[in-house]
Amino acid sequence: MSVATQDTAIRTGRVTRTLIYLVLVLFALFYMLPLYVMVVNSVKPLEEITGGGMMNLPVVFTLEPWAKAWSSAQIGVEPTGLSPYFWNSIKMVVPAVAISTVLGALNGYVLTKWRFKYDTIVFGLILFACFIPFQIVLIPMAKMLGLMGLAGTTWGLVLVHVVYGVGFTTLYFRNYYAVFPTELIRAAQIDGAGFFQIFWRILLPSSGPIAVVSIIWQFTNIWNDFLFGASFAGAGSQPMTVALNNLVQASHGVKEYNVHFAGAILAALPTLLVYIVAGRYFVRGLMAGSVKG
Amino acid sequence: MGFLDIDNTTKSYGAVEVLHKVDISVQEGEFLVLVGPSGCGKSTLLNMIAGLEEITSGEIRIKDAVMNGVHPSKRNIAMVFQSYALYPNMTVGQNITFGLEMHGTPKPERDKAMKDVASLLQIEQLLDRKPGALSGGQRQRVAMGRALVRNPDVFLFDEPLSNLDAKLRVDMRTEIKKLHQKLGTTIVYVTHDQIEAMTLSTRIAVMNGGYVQQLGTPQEIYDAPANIFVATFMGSPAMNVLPAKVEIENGRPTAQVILHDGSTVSLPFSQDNMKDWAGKEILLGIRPETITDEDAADRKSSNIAHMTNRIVVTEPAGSDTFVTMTLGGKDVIARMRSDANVQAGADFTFAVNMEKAVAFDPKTEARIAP
Amino acid sequence: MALSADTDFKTRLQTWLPKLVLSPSLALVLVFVYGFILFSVYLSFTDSRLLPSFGWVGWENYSKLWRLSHWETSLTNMGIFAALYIGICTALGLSLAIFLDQKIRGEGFIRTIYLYPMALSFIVTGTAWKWFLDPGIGLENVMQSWGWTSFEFDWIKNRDFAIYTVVLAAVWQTSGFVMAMFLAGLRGIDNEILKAAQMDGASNWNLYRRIIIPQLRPAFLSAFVILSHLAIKTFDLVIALTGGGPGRATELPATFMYSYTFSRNQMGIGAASATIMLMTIAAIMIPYLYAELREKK
Amino acid sequence: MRSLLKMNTALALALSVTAGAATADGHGGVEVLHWWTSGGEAAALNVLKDDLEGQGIGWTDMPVAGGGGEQAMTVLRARVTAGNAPTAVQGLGFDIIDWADQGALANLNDVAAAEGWDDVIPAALQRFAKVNGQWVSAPVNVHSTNWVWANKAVLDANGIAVPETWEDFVAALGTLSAAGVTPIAHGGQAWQEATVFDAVAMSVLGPDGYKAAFIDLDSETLGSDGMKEAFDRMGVIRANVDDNFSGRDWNLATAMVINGEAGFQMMGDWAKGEFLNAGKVPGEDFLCFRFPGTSAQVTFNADQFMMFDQGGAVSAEQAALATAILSPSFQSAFNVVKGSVPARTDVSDEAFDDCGKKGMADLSAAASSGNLFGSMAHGHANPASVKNAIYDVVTAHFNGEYDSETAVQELVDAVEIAQ
Repeated sequence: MSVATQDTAIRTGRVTRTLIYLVLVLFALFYMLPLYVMVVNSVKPLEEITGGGMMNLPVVFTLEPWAKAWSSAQIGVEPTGLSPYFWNSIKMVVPAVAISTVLGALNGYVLTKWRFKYDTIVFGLILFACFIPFQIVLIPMAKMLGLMGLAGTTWGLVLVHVVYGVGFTTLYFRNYYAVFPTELIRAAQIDGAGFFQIFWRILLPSSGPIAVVSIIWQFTNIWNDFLFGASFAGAGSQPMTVALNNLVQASHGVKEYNVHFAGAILAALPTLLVYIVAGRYFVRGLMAGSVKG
Repeated sequence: MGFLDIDNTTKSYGAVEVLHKVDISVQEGEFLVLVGPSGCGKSTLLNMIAGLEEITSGEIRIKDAVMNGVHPSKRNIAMVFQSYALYPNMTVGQNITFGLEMHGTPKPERDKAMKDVASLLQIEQLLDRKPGALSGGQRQRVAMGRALVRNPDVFLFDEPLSNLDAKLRVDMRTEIKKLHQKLGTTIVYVTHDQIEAMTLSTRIAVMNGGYVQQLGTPQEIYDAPANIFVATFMGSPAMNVLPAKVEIENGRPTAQVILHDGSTVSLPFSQDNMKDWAGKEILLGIRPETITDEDAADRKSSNIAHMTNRIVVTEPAGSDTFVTMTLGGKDVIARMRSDANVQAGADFTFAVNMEKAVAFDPKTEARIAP
Repeated sequence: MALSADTDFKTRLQTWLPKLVLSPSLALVLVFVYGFILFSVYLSFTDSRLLPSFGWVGWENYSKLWRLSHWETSLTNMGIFAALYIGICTALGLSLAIFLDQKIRGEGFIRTIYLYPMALSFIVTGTAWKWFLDPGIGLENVMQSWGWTSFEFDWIKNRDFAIYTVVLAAVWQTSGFVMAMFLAGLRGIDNEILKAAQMDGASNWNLYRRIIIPQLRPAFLSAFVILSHLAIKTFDLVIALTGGGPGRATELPATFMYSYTFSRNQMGIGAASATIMLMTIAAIMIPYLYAELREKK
Repeated sequence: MRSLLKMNTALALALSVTAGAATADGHGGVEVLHWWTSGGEAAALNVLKDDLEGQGIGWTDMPVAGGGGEQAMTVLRARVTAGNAPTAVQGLGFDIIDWADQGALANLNDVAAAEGWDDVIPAALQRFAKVNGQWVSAPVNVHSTNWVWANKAVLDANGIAVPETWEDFVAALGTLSAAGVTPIAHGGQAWQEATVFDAVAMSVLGPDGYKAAFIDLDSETLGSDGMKEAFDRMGVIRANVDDNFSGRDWNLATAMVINGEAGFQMMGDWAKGEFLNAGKVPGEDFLCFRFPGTSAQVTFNADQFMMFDQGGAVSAEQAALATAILSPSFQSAFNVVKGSVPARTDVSDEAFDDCGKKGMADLSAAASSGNLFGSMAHGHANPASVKNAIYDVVTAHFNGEYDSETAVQELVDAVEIAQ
């Protein structure tokens, strides 16, 4: 649709097309299934859920669980609901995504347009960092954050997410800028533009598609992160996932599944929104950068 | 000292030297063309003049100021790129004035300069468009406008016409020539197209393998190529190069050339110094247009030789007809008038203007005469 | 003449700027990735339990590690999981991308549906999946209540099959993303080549097999990097879906590492398992990165 | 005069609000890391919070749920490593001892002496609150884990009396099975299996054997025939569990008993809350009794609040928190909600229901007769590494990976590696 409306040269028969549609719709159902389960059960009273029939539509429709999950469910000692944590997440995600994307863009710019000796090794080092299992960094990271005085703060979390996201953003921007015509950079140099002016005036305005990919990727990962959020957040900076976990994982006590599901959907709304709004640019961005050699 | 001096300049990537001691001095207002096959080092040299590549050794000076290590934007040069390198996110107008903006020129002056350039290049109506909405020729003009507006000391062109179709290329060629005559700026122009080189330049540097093979006016290059590479690279169809043996006949040096049937024809040289080569093998260079029929032979020439040889193929090309024959064991092309009475398979008597013939040393491939 | 003396500060700054700009990222990565890796390797040779401690014990943690039967279980599971997950995601992603590339009506809508699971974490969807796979209330129950009484789907409860349910949920999450990558790759292919191939008489099948799919090599490689990175980091999913059970049947190296380091207070063994994991990753990724980056030069 | 008082209160309130804002770095209030986030528990904890705030002490809440406190312990490690330990942290059994051994905990001896903790807290529990002669944490409650919960209607319908012995119990299971009722509701998670195993092992090995095996980690006892018998009995229990047990949460298993789908569940006293929430009455709708063969013994786990050292001395806030936790009124109020019994034995049982009263009586009886033991399944018998090693074997056996013979060998081996 939105992506390169070029003519596909492939021709298919009517039977084949019907089959293709059938397969596509079946898979669409498969992908929708968990969301369906969550939505349906989030608008049922609890008795209806414990009575069985998780696929059934609600007999009694209620938005009570949503209201409760948002504003009055017990997360800690006070029944605050998820709402305060939502803002904690926003305060952490926005700077973390912005900084890691800008750093990735600058790195990609340097690594493709200002090549120097050993630049591929530097890139390799940055890229390999994507593969470090997060479980092993918890303790040393805690120590570092403590030394830097960032323990328990939102900025500490931002730092952590930037560190472990910059490998991906660099990869995306590097691949994108690799096919960006070098002559443009040279022309700008002759025109007298400096390092940052070239980046700001020439490269960045053309980086929309890959920025979308980078932002979607980072936003999703950081918003959904639990491990770092739980380990490094302080009392005032715990993100949404930690609160959701507190809601869902409450150990001893009645499990209000409808509230859990409502909370889960609430926690997922921002990422869902990002996918739906920016999704149409996503394939275009991938096409422009990350899948090219 | 010239306006632009390239003084003993070399370029190496690691241990590999790709440009060997280039030494060119360009006068103010000159149009220098660097021509050669791809990989000959011509674009590297241009980039070094622009400051886009570092100079390994030697010096480049503009107006006597050493440019080594000077940032491109401080050299007062402008460059037109093969892909035009127009900034896709800016309008034509912004593209043209970007350089001025970067140099801190105030807006009113920028606008005036932009208008002047736009009217010069007749692109006023395009100023608000984005490059994506322009045709190839229009982009070319914008790219030139961007260079012109800076009013630089030296213009650098990097194969600016190679992305255009044949018709447009010829038009733009003329356009560039006109501009040069009008503005009188110093230009260094890179191309692999020898016709562009011949038509545009005041001087040509023919490059190959990282060496400047010959530096001279178009006429010098054409008439007295320094070696076989230059001889065959410049001119279309290329100069015929065939083996011959030098003999003294009647006190004059002659080239003994084997015809299609194995018999020998004797073609007298105009140059006396060919006597030194008596009894030796040489390579004889003859331009196709100097092999004609008797009627078309150059009246002013003092040395027309004749030979009868069999025609293998004829190729009528409108204004001319190209005739292929076997001479000295090679395919040799003659350029005839279109009304010449030539037929494939027939024998024909050709007139060869030996005044224009060139001889090369078969070992060094360097020219020995004239 | 005049210029060379102060070949000026600004120009020199311009030549240093790129490295200057790159250096914060490089410094961060060197400290927070490579420094931490070294730290972790060092810990694997110490008697650390609750917190890091620095008594040197040599290879003891490694010998203990290899005596643990469920370390082997977790490695086997990793093999099965990674192979199936990467394989199925790639195959499914490619197939769906090809289908979706046939000028499908409502493509944007379908694409969003396929992509959205990537937006959700398993903290969010874990419970839904758990229910769905649970024979008592999930698919099996629903099918049986719809009259298909012989329907059985109890993999999640079965020691030998539970790992496949982990694969299923993981594939659900990422195959849409892989689909998008392939779709982007397909859209990038020059249509003239396809037309030429059709004139050569290639059937659709051959067109894809011989002409199109080979051209998707970069997309395959990107998919491989992303998928292997996700496979290695799979953690939340197992915790949410099976908790490593039934028994320890779905333990993966990441959960093993976490459980020894944090739940069991045997940080030394946890670090040893992390070291082995990292070496395995390096053994796979370094040749790949080397080949990739060299080629692009 | 009166208005002056009012003004003072308002001022104090305003001050406490600002103090609360400043507590992120642990000054002027308490920061409490805990995993009590479900409705009842959290509400009960809120009582404590209100109590402290009434004294002008701010409460910064740091809830991290997951894995029965495992997640919170991970967070705690990160916080301590960062040099940013919370003032008070919910802790269990050996975790407290481990932290005390690290020297990370504050010395509460002065508070304990003033409040007379030594006399009112059972010795078996003191083992986890008083390390090397120092009080380091304040116990909140005692859960006992060797309970069996039964649906009274189901038992009555099948003519089953409360089983006193293993044989009775097996017979009852057979009866239920024949009647088409799932005999035992069980959730297939390692800790639940270990909870059952705890009770079974206690009944087979007796208190001395239990202590030798799980507390002293005597390899002979661990590899004894009695241990094999315990595993055999686990096999019997496995045979009486429905096929769909794997991964089930404990509360869903409880729901099976509540709904009459199953007869029994072996679970700690927190299960009672589920019955009460469903409107069931102890003694009328459901029964609580000790696992057959363990009627004199109590295996327990206790939630406590460890006080982390905040630069040498115990802070006034920590002392106030500890005092508040061990005040009889909070002990009563909290444990009524939680289903557990007070950590101090001198609290009135007036507010408790039948099961609670029985629990309190059992606890003080067991404490005085030396029959009170820390629960292996809940980290009160041995360190986390050993506990999890035992989990591995028990859960593998329960899921059919090992037969009883192999399980015994693996148990000896696993415990050895883990030490």
